[in-house]
Amino acid sequence: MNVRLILFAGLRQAAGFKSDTVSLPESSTVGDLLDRRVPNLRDRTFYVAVNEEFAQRDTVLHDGDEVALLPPVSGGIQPSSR
Amino acid sequence: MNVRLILFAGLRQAAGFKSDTVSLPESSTVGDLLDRRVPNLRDRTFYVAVNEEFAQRDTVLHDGDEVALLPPVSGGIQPSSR
Amino acid sequence: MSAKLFELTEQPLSQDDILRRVSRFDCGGVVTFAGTVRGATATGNGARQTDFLVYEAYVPMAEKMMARIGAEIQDRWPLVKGVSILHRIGRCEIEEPTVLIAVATPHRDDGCFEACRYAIERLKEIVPIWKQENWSDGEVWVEGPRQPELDVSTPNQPPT
Amino acid sequence: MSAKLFELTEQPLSQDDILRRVSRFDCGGVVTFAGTVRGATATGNGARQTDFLVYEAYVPMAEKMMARIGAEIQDRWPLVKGVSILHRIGRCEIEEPTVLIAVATPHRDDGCFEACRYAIERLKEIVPIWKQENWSDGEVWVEGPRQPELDVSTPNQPPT
Repeated sequence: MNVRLILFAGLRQAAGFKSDTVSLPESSTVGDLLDRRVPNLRDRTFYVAVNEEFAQRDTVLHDGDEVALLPPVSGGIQPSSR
Repeated sequence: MNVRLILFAGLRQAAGFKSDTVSLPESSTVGDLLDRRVPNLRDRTFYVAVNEEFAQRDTVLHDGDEVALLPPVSGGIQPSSR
Repeated sequence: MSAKLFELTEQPLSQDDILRRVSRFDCGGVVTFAGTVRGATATGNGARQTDFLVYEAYVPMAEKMMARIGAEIQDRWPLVKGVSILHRIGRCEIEEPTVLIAVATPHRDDGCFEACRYAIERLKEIVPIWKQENWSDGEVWVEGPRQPELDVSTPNQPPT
Repeated sequence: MSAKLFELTEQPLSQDDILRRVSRFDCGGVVTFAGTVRGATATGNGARQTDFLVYEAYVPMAEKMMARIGAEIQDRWPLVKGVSILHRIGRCEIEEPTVLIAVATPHRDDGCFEACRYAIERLKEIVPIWKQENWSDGEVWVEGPRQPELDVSTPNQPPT
């Protein structure tokens, strides 16, 4: 099966690509995808959305899913202290 | 001495006039002014400002003072319940 | 910016205008309260329709008292960098803003929400502005709740 | 009014526009929060100057999450009649608003202040938008505080 992987902001910068289509065995999980395609992000904190909903490492993927890698959110306003 | 009396909103309507110059004996108070010029407002709740500062019945007046009769404030927004 | 921070006006109020009045290089959060004219008010027996409002003010004292609220806010929330209060006088139509209060702080936790709320409460206590409600069949000057410490009524005044 | 209530946009944000989006015949109070670009930030060793910000978003998910915040507000403050959240993407200059949140209620005590505050806190937790700070000598993508329940990092992840 194929899933669409997209990355944002600092993760995009660190991974060196913005999006990719990744072929995976049936019943692969988010964790399987991360280990296969972005092992270099292992030390970073980030979240994953599958089809625009937050997911976990053990979420099972399906053909055609859109998987987004999301750095911790920094929208809204500037933090109250640094 | 002379003081300038001005009325607002419902008090203006109840008294039937907007402003007046009132002659008073020296050392007259806000209460003296009210008793002399607007005895018909005796049953109403209101505030008094002398020269744009809140005053009391026993505030002593001076020549040239501006005395404003102020209904309870209803600016801002509508009350939270009726 | 030379615009006044505390102002009564017959012109329509603009939230973009008040934001410009309080915006500062070192502020990241601005809370604005808008009081708007409700067209319908739920009452005990159904809704009452308002046609429009008319506001009257003792203008110089009202602007002075609004500036006093700004000073009170600076005392209570010292991180506040900017306060502006604008209030309409004259006729106001349904859904129009009649009062705008904006408070700017460096960060959102520096008191902008609390100070803005404080300002609208104080405005209804000490700023001499009055509202006339106009319905299809008449009008009335609305009087707010009595502030006992300001009341100069005679001893004949019925207790409230 | 057909304008969207939850929107990412490259256009400048207007507080008058968001007020129109949430204004209703039966509402008398609207609280608007504006997050604006600070030009200077106090740090441990003096002020740091920001030149400008660039915002990037996962647009469809961000609009969906903003609508979810609106639904959460309706659950928590049932008297709230209108919620709108607008956020900039692209380049934002100093003092420009980057986010606007407006909440309308019939009266000012019906939760408009509390719900507006809730919305900005939630926005910083679940809405996928990121800020790049640009100074005279470089730029960096800012990452917010880690939400442990969302983190999918491997067990190698250092504790935070």
